[in-house]
Amino acid sequence: MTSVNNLFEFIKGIAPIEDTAIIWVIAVAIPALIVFLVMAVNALIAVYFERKVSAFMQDRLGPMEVGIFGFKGGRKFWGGIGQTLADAIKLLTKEDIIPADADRKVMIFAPFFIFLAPFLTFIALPLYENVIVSNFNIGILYILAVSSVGVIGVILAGWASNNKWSVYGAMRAAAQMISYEIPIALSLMLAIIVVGSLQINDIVQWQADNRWFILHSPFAFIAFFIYFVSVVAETNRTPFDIPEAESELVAGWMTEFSGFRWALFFLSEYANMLIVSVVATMVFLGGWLSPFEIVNMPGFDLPQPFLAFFTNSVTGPMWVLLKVSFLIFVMMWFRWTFPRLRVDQLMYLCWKVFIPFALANVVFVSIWELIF
Amino acid sequence: MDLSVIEKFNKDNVVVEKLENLVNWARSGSPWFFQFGLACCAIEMMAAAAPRHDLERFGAMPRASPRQSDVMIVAGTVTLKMASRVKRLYEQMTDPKYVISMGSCANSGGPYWQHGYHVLKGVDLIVPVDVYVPGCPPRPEALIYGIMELQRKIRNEKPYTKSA
Amino acid sequence: MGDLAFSGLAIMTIVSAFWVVVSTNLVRSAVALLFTLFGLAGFYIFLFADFIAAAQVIIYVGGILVLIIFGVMVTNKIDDPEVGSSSRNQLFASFGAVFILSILLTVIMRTEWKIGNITQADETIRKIGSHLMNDFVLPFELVSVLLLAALIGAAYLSRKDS
Amino acid sequence: MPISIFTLFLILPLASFIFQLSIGKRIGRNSHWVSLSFIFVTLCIALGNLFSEISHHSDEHASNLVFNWIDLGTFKIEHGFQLDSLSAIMLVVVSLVSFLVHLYSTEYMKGDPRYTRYFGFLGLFTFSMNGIVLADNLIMMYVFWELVGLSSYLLIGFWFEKDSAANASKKAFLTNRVGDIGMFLGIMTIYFFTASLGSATLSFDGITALFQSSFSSFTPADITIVTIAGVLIFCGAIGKSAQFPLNIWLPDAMEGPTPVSALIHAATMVAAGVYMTVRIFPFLTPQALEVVAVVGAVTAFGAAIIAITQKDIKKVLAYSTVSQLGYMVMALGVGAYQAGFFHLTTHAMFKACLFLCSGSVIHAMHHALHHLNDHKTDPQDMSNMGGMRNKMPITYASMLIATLAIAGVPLFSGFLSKDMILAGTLAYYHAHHGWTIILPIAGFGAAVITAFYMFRLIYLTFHGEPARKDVYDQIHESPLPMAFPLMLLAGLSLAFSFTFNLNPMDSHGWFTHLISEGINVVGLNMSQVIDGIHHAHHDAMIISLTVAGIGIGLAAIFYLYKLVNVEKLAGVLNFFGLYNLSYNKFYIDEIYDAILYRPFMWFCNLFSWIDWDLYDQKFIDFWGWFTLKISDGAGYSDYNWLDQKLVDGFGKITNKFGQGLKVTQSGIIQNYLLGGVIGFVTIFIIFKAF
Amino acid sequence: MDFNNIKKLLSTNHGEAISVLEDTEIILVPAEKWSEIAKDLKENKDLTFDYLSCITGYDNGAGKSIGVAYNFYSMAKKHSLEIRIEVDRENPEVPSVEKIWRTADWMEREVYDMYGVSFKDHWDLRRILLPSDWDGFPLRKDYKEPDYYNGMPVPKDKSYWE
Amino acid sequence: MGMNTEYLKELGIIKGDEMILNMGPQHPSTHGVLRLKIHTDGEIISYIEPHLGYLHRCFEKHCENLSYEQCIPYTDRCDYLAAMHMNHGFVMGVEKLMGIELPERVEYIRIIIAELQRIASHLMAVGTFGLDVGGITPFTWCFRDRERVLDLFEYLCGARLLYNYMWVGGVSHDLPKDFIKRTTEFLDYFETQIPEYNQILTGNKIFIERTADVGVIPADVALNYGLTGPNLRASGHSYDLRKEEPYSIYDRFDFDVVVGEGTHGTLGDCWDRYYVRILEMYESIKIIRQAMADIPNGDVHEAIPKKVKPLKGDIYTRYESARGELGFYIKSNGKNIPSRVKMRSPAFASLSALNEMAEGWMMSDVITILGSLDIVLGEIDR
Amino acid sequence: MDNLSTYLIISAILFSLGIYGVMTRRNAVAILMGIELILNSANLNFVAFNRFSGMEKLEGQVFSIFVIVLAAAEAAIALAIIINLYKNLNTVDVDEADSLKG
Repeated sequence: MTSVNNLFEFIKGIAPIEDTAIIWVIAVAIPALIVFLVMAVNALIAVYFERKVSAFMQDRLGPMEVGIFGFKGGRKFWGGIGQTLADAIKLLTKEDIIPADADRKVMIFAPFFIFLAPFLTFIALPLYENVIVSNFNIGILYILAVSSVGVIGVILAGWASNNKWSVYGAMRAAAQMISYEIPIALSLMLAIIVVGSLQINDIVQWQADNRWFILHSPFAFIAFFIYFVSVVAETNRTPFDIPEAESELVAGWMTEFSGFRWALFFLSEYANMLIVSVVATMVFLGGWLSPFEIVNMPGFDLPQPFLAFFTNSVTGPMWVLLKVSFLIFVMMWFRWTFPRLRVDQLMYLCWKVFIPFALANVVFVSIWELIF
Repeated sequence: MDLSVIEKFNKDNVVVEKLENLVNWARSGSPWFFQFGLACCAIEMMAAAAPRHDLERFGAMPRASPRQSDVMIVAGTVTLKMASRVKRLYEQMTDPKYVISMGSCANSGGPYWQHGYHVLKGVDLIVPVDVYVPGCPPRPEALIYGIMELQRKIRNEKPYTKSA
Repeated sequence: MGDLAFSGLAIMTIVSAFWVVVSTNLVRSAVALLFTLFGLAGFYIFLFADFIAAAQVIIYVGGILVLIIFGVMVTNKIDDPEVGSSSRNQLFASFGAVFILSILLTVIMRTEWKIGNITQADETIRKIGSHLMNDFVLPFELVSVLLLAALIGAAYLSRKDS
Repeated sequence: MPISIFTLFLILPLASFIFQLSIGKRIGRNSHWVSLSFIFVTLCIALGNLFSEISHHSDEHASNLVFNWIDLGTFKIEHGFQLDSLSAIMLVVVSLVSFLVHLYSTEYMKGDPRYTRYFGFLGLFTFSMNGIVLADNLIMMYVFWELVGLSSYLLIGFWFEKDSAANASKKAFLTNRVGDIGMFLGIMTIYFFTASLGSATLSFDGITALFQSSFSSFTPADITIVTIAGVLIFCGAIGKSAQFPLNIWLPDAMEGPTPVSALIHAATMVAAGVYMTVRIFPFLTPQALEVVAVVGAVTAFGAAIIAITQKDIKKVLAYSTVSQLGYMVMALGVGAYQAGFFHLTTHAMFKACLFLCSGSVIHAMHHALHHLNDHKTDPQDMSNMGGMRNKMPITYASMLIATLAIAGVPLFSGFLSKDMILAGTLAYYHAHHGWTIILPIAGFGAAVITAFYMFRLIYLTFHGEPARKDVYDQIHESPLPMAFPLMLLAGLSLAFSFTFNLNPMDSHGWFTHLISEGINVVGLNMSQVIDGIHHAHHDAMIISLTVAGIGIGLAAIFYLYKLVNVEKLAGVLNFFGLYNLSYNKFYIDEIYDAILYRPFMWFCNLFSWIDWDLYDQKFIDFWGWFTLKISDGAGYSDYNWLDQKLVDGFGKITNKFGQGLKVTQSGIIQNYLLGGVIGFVTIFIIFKAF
Repeated sequence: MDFNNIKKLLSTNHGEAISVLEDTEIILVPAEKWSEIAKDLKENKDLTFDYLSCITGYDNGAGKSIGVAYNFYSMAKKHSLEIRIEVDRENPEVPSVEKIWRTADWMEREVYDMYGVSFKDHWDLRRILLPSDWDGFPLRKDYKEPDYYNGMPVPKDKSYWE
Repeated sequence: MGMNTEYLKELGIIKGDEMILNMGPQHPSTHGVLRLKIHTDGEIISYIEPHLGYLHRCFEKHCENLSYEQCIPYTDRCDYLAAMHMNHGFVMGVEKLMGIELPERVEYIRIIIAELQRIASHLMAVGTFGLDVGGITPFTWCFRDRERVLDLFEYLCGARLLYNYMWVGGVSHDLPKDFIKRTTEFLDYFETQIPEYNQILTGNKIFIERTADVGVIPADVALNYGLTGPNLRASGHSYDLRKEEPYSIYDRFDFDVVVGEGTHGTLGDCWDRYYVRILEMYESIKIIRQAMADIPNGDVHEAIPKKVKPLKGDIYTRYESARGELGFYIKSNGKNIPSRVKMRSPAFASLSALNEMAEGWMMSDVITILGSLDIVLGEIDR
Repeated sequence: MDNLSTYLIISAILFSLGIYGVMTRRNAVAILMGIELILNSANLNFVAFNRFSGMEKLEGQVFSIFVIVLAAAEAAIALAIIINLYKNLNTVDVDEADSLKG
């Protein structure tokens, strides 16, 4: 995918259509479709991955019997690869209950709104230089802005269900997600201060010229840590999954949702994981640069052809995916090993630990930039 | 027996038949069960989900909310005080929904049949049961067999065929 | 294409704003306000103020609107999703509002607006930053003091009485 | 070295301060490692800087702009770093002593409840002191000057539970402010004067260059202004360096922890006054220098006399410090620029050593008394000590070396610097004659007395019989973190450390190589002064050796061999009131009390009497009585006629109206808003219609 | 202290009220004296029964009395004691000791649930195990099971199923 | 007499503007069919009212209608996590009532089995407690190891969960051939597993944050509420019936009574209750090893009476089950059917102290506290 | 369509609707929403003028930022007041909060 305008020109060039409006719609619809597919496929793969990861951490096997060609009985062993597909189809064909006393309209509308936030965010996420739907010049700001919208969907979903557990979950989710946006923004601010640009392309270019941002200074390292922990909280995953805490709130704000609309929650949760991992990769872990460019010290320069061999339009997206998968794996690792925090401890962590540290980080990195 | 193609289409067409296969495969492949234990059998149900027996191999995953689960495993004695709740939980589940009655108590009252003034004599008095798993308590293997039976049952359903 | 999108945006904004003030269900009002705010963010993009648009989304949608919904939830019995809000003075108020609107429209139509150089798409964020720090540093500082005061005030007001 | 490295001199101590105050407490007892390592890095950089300065010495004053502080167009204050030999040496002195004191304090302050805060304050002090040293202009120096005052205040009052400490810190703070006001006025004077010369500047180099170029066109009035400005700025030094008459705060400041006394009130902060005088030396007129010299002489001699009779070990050292500071100031006053600064450096080493040694003694005494559960005996009183040399060999040796240095015995650093100062005073007398004879007399007199009281201290503390046998048995040598700084500082009190020259009488070495003689652009002929000093050098050395010998001998006679009964002698001297005069510190505090406080209180009482007794009670009360009578009459007519009939009538009418209008005041803001809108519409229609 | 000493102590404190069940080490206490004896058991320095192990209700058969047995143990003194109170079947009433041993709160409720013994001054005497609309006290020997509860069959005989 | 909101308000327990939450009877973390009516002010708990009886299976009624031997399987089904303890406690009472002397071997077998059962039960407690505070993996690990204990039991008597193993005067089967060897192998393996639980749960910072200082109950209050077993010991009260009045042959073994120490917070908090269980597993291992070392030979059916028909009389026996003091009050009127069997349930007493512990804490802490009490509804409702 | 008057008209409509909301609503939170509408309409004016009057220093945009910040502060304070009101009166109906009533 390149940016929408390029696609527009491209279609104009090859299509025998005169009406620009139609071409425009096509040029918008194609990336939208691709983004939707990416989200769907991501959810399928990530859920399977998660179930397998959890199974191996717990001395189990995980899904084994459901292959894509039916059941295992007598057929080749496929390691339950069709499991998530089966889940998805089942959820799509399930009954869709809206409780009698619930707020019907809001309850129907909320899941789509939750879905909208990651969907719109994907527009600004690059996979490689210029492989992006639309390259805003406020890149990171756009991502932060749009991803902050999802919380409203969560609150409305919890509220509309007319279930006390759901309202509890929604309240907790709102407090948590709003709070953790601040350390996230402050941590990303470090990169913006150092690079002087909001565009992800520029940030990765800076890393190509210097070194991976995580190694920029001790503060950048701390910022990465704060960012990563905070996004785990922002995506409501263990140890910060108090809004949907299974052992406390049954299923939190999504208790009353069933079938397809519940699947949308799942889709957006895993899409959010992907988004935050991509952002972390781009900002802190060198984006599409190969690991050989971790350190780019003078006097230790690797030969340029060598680097170019490892970072190009073919391997670049591959590196991104590798780094992203690693980060997602770490998130799953967290989930299956840590107990859950309590709501006040969660707030304490955010307001009394992360935000002061992130603020101090911003100050110190400015001083660091002044000195060196 | 020998129907013409036209008649076949009139009855239930090819597309529907294939779709039914797909849907049945999906439904039988992910019987998420309701995390809902009553008594001793609940422990064996947990053991079935735990590492040794690992129900997740069959795609069965515990869910805490009735809205998102497909199978209710009634694991244990249903008392009269609890009976109305079991019924309500069954009603809260979304279609298609299935019930497995696990253990003698749920099947018929079991050892509490004679003098149990406060025990419901069989959960099928209040909800329709698809699979009965005998035993007091049934071993996890038995439960797994029960779930496999249920999967077999699901695979033979005809959800989109117009019933006569 | 642009006109179509613009009209759509305008209709969405105005209709949802209307819904905000007339809906009897507060949560619905808040949802409608969400669309209004989004519509305004769209206008800002049309006006080449991309930073303002992003700020609008972050602060209004991600912050203020959530606060408002929170306020609705906190100030109503939690086990009742029907959050009613009755109105009063509708007749007088609608007369007044329509009158003000007509005055405003008259003024807008009759005035010869001075049209300067129409700005074109441009990276605004850098410029805004430098203007904030140079030309508008006093209001900027005042606003920061105001924010601090608001923070302390809100914390003071909402603290638990011991 | 790159300029950015120098910011570390400020950043590291400040970081230490912030660290200790913010999270130090959480980390607990071991948090001092952070401060220690930060200061150690500072020290390493300072040493590196000094070595590079020695190896590539050049006379040029490197002044580097770091940032603009205030830029209002015409008025501009920049903060720059003045990087030259002076600041290089001062940085080493400050960070070395600071580091050693940090190290020493880890043991000395062990178990204090505000342990981390203490290290934080030390960091703050180091930060501000480095700021003074690095400042390249008067206003930045003034800023850090005040910060130093603040940290001194905090550290003196560190044990603020004690009333005396709290009072001492207040006293120090207020006394310093007196001098600082003078300094600020001086800075302003300089600023406006330079502005009148065409280019307003406050940086040292800028002022020097400006005066140099325009001195030839100075009118006498201009010279007077410059003189006044110089004296006013010097007032700051009087305050900070505890010169007469503002010397009263320093002895009281000994209420702070002893390492603090060593760092702040002996080695570095009090020397800041001298350092500042050194910085402004180029534009101090001869007249101003005269004032400086006299102030220094009076201080040097007077403080030395007071020190003789003090019993508290730290008080002795405190007055000794005041006296030595007087020396330095006097040296600058007579133009012995190099000598003054040299004495500053050597004094920093041996005085820090002395204080730390006394701290070690007090520490040992304190522990011994604590062990005996004796909380009445003063651990600082020398009359409770004695014979401790066997118990504390390291402390004894270090203290002896430092004492020899301060007494001006050859082989030790004090000899060299003091000698140069005395030569300067002699030369000054040779050049000016007349009343200036008091300067060498004060100098040599103070030298005798110094040798005397310092050895008195040594003998009373370390020699003779223990005054308290039970305490003596409990005395132990201090642990390594305390002993190490003592040994190091004692080593640095040797003459060799400052010259690398095997001739103990010869002061030529790396130091004199590095610090060239100063310049003066407002009338003082420096080459003449240098010549004079060179000539007087030989005489001065002989006399000074003699007087040192006399002093040490007298002390030995009085206190070591006890040939003369000291008590009796004191009685005899007291016949003339001398002993009490000295013991009570020349009654300076009492004089302040008598000439400032009492008259002020008397005036206050007078005015109070006039105000209350006379004006209030007689005059005002009369009118009160008068008015009362009148109002009685008026009140009668008012109530019965006006009130009842007229006013109440109106009131009732208003009340009726109010009752009617109350209905509209519904308390609902929206209704008011609606009213506003309707009003607006009405007004609009009216205006449009007519 | 062994049983005889305890008995002696209680007899001196409470006189005739204390009697011993023949051939056993069980003390029988009349219901009206029970609350003061209970207080004494807990607070007497020599007894210090700080731990109430069990409260058992029992029925001596149709037409006979209903009893409550208390099993005590003293953690401090390491001795135990059983006390019984037998009351009239028609109107069984025993003073509550729920304020002395908090654990008696639920145990008394259970006895009430099963035998209908009403504990005087119990702060919250309700059924604990059975539903609140249950009829009768099931552990009494003369209890008759109902045939239906809320429309669900509770048959004692198998005839319902055949 | 119903305890409604007005009544609680009258007593001053709640203020009246609280929200009422119903947790259960179906809820993932109520450990069965318990219903908690929670009065909350925001997240803060003002009062918890447990509603029991959703699993009331009329155990005591059954006992009054069945012979002594037939009662034993019903005791199994009361505490289905420590069924052997229930068997043991009940047969001990009957044996005492009848005055039966047991063969040495039976006593040893019973102790080995009881302690293995204690390990299994504590594993379950630890695992579900991990689940309650949000960690799923500890739960599966505990179940993995619990399966091995169940394997041993299955090898012993053929049943996995409910055994009917202990009979009046003996046990149903003698130890199988290499039971001792298998048990030793299991113990060797298991001892290396406990540090793993400590790694994933005990020492975890979040776990400590969640459990330390939460739900503190001081020893005297705990005693007043009748808490026993690990819950009481966690409060620092060293009370263990195996030491206090050693039944069976516990006086022959050398083991310690584990007492809470308040390592990470106040004494008697959830962390202590959890850690006491971990340490008790070590003690059980110790006892099993000693018992296996000197188990004598003999016939396990030797002392089984032809007819279980005690004389008229009654008895109250106490037994240290995995959850605390298990009491059986058995009243015999000389027939082969008991006239009254009352079970003193340890979890019943523990649960009654829930409000005391949870008041003033948050929603999530209720789950933590409930999990730390390790209740079994079968035993509470009977 | 993309000209100044259009934006001004939209802004005027939003403003009137906001005024209407503030005047008619009884619930304090609903009133707050009306105020937000008014603020937003002002903001739209700022940005529109900024574009069409060719402000070199981007005064319009800068001031709209100030307005957004102000709105955030105002919302926080207002909600704190509303919650206090709710705590004291157990309602957020502004009719009940009429202590100012004459």
